[in-house]
Amino acid sequence: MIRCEEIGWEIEGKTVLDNISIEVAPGEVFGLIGPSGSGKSSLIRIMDLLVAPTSGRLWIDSTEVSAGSTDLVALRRRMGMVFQRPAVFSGDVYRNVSIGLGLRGERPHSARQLVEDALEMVGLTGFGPRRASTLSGGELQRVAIARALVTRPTVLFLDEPTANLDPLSTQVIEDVVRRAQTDLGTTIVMATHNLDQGQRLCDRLAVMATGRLMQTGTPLEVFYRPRTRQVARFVGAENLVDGTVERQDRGVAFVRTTGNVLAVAVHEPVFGTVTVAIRPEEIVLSHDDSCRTDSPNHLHGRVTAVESDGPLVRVSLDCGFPLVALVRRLTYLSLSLEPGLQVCAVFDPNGAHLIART
Amino acid sequence: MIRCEEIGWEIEGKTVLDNISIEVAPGEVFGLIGPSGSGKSSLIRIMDLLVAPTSGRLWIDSTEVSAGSTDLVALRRRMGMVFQRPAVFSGDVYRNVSIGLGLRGERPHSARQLVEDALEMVGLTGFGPRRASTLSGGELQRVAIARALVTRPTVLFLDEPTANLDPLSTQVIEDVVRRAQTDLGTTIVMATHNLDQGQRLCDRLAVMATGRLMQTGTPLEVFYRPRTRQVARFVGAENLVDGTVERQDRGVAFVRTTGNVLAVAVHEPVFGTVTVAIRPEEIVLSHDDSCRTDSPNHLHGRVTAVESDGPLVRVSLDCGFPLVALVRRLTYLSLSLEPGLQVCAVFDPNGAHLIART
Amino acid sequence: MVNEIVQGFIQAVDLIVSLDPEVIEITIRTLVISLSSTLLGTAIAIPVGGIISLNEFRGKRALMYLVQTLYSVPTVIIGLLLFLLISSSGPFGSLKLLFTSTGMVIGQTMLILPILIGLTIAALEGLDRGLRDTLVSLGATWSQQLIALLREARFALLAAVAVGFGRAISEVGVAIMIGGNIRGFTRVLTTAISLETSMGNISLSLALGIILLVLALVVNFGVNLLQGGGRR
Amino acid sequence: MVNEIVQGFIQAVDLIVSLDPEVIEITIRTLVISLSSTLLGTAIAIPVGGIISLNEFRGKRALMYLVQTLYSVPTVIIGLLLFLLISSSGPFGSLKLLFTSTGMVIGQTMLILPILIGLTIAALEGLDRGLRDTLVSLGATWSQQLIALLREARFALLAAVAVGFGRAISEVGVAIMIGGNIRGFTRVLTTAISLETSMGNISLSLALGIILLVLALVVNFGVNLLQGGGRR
Repeated sequence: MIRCEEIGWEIEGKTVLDNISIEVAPGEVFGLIGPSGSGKSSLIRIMDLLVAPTSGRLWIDSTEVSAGSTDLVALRRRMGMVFQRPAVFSGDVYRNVSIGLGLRGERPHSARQLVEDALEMVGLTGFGPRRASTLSGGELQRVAIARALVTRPTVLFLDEPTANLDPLSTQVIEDVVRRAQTDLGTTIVMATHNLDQGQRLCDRLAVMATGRLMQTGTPLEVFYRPRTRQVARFVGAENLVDGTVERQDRGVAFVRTTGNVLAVAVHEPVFGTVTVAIRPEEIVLSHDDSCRTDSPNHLHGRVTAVESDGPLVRVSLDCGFPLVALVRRLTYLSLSLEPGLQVCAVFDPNGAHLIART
Repeated sequence: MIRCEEIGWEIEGKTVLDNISIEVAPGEVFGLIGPSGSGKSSLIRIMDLLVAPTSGRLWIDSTEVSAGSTDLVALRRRMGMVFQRPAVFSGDVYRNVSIGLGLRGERPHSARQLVEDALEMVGLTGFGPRRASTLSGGELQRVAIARALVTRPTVLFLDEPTANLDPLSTQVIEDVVRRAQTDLGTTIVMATHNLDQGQRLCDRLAVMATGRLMQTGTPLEVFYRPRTRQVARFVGAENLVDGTVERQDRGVAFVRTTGNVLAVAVHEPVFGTVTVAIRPEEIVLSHDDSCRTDSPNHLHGRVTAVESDGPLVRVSLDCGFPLVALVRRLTYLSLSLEPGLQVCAVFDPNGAHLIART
Repeated sequence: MVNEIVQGFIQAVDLIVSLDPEVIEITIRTLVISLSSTLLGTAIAIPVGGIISLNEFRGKRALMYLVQTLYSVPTVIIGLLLFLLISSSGPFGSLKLLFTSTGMVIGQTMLILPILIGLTIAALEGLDRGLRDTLVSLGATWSQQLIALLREARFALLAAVAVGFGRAISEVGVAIMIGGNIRGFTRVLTTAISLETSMGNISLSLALGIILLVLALVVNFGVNLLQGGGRR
Repeated sequence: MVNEIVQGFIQAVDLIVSLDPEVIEITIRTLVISLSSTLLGTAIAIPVGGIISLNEFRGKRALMYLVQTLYSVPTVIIGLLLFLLISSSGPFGSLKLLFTSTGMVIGQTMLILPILIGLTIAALEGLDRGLRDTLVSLGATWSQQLIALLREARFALLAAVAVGFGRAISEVGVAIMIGGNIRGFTRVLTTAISLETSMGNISLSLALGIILLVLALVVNFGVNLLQGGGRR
């Protein structure tokens, strides 16, 4: 559908995108994920042919765009784009949605039905005669999606479509995106800095940071098997412990770290120096004297800090190395966790993951 | 220190604040918490004497401000305010921090030492000669705090001081607020929409919604004993089940709901119709056949939806009434949770809370 | 003393109400000349401004700066320049435009062209950047973009046209130097007011002054209204 | 034909380079009159604009609208109005200001006062609202607020002064009607260019035109520079 080969983009001497190669398959929802400034928006603008990359090659379907002499307008008419902040044209919602049809010379009569279908799709049936400037941010973003979908694009690009919206509008827009995929079969490429949203909506994710592609994979792969320390931190596997693989046995690697041997589930043989990534919410704390020493990963540690973190409590431990656990409030209260207390931290070998060190 | 008695504020016929009575004790960190539009900022502007309330009485120390004929400038000079978006005066950081001293006729010589102390306090030692307009958002907010603290106010107001900042800058600013309380003994009133921040920083919280005061108390009280359904939802106790108290026994109330009797820990006698508030992260799920029927609150339910929610998984159940549980990913994987599955949901009587129905 | 001013005012109002032929004639000529230069200027400025605004090229900023600088060229400089070009010894002397209303239209067009172009550019640049991105993403050709964006900027463009007309109708330098205030031929409101006053025809001056002031204020009111419309 | 224009230019440059007494005298008088009206206007406009901007009162919007409307009053209207007031039969006739440079200063001040006040208000309103809130919260008195805010707006205020000066120096209506272009007494650049041109003194007109153009462009350049400074 869309193929980027070693795409690079520089502006005013600054490298915004560095050697990006990805391929989006027809019909999938593909997510570009990463913190702001990672180059997601630039990449999506390049794929929508709004700007030309400074290097690399780009294919839309089987047309190589970068070869020059391509009719960009014709290609753009097969794609749709929803920007982070929707642009509002003067006039009513009907005009805002029908603009793309007008540009293609569609007759007003046939356009009306298409616009009404698009408005129904985004849950704005009957909004046609409303002045666009009177709508809320969430409604405007849905108008922008209807405007892009009304021309039945084969690919829909979304650049942080819910970045400035309240949770309710966000949910509505996520539903629309899901329906565009299932009902219309639209291929969707979306940029988001929101990991949850990426997981909820996308078939595959490309994690970006500072203009480079860090990892591509399904949400589960990215979440559970981050390939670099950077991705691990981004997906919240914030405990990163360095060590050396001692031996492997039936899918479990034993990693020697400072003072401990940690058991970690592996899916392929690993050797040498590695980093163990442990998600803080996979760590279970208990009283130091009730430590189940028969379980593989039991660490003794001293609480150094306790902080509230949304519905959970973030407990920082010193186990020879720093370790952070996220526990439920009831656990926090029943263990009377407070700085200085000795506790036992246990995690399942399946709750951790190995990152090869390079 | 500060006392608001039945403060109301109307603007252009709209009621922004409705009958607010609170009292801030000397030396405490008092949080105004609520969603945007709840009136936090307006209340803080009234307390800082930037606007006059349309009704009610206001005392700063023992001076009744609303009595009129008060020297507002003199009172304001004993207070400091940090706005959500810091205003930047032209010139260097030194000038920006020293403005309040200049307004009080402080000599430049003695001012210099005070400014340097204030910059050290906010971790910007040596920033004095930098042009203020070249600083980052987080640095500017710290300059704004230094500007407010340099005059040694007895009360410091902060209006969403970290609303637009990255996590790192937020942490630095929270540290500064804590130090202002402990090192300088400053009384602090801060508005925030961030419940976590309110919990981390504040000795007491006032929960506001649509211009009204919903509940005042310690973070733990607000979090664990929300007094209304609205506060309960705001603090994340989203499972609200209506019922009638059948009997009470040794600090546990038994509440009859549709099809079940729920056991809830109580701290004072309750009677009649109540709402049981259960935090979703306090609900433990297990296989339906391994349900520990000896435990008090075991509910059988069918999974209706499963969604990723940050580090946890949000599981919606139908137990005769809708119930939402937040579980760890490992639980989610080991139980193979998916829509249609029958599961057992258990929660501790201490993990729930009763709200009197009015 | 004040009496004489009041007297003059009464006579002036009388001249207007009685539709004095000379007052009517000067007013109509003024409107025709100023409207002509505004239309001519707009016809040039909108495409030129559109091309400058929608294209990226080297020296664009310098060009926009030049256009803005030309806003403040004094009217007498334009008058002098045009005089040199169209006087009998100038390169266009054979066209015999000096002391004609056609010459005045050309002069006023030269005078207001920079501000018309500048405000056209400003009107287009003032639009949300996202509008153009959206149009491009929807597959608009270059000319479709220009038309759609001009439509979005229509209030600001109309305000620009009104500003140009207001300048043309109030200026006196070009009118006096190129027109020459020839009675029944090139005399317009500003030149008549300026010269009749010193000749002591106070009531005529006042009548024309009231008309000019009303026209200027109506145009200004229109500009404000249009700018408001653009903002809404 | 073109030759004669070139000839005129050469003579004009010669007049400037040789410091021709008449050219020098007209230029200096122009600068003195325009600078005087600018200073007088600024001295009135800054406090008046500051008071309007920093206070909330009924009719504030209407007042600001009125000030803006007065921007576009044609120069000949100001000239006519002042003529009526100071002509021998007018209420201030005894002051004998007609056809004096003092009269011209008063007229130009009237002309540029609205824009000076309006731009002062705009300069203060253009500041971040948070600056004033911060000053109030830091315990600033009303006058401390005004001084601190004027300081923050200093680039925009200087630009406003330059705009006023540019208007005063380029206008021809007031100068001709109140000054009268009396040689050696009230003749300024614009009136000299306007009337000498029609009398055929092309080289003198051109010399004065070059000087006026350079002055206008330098002022405009200053305005742009100052507005840039305000933005930084």
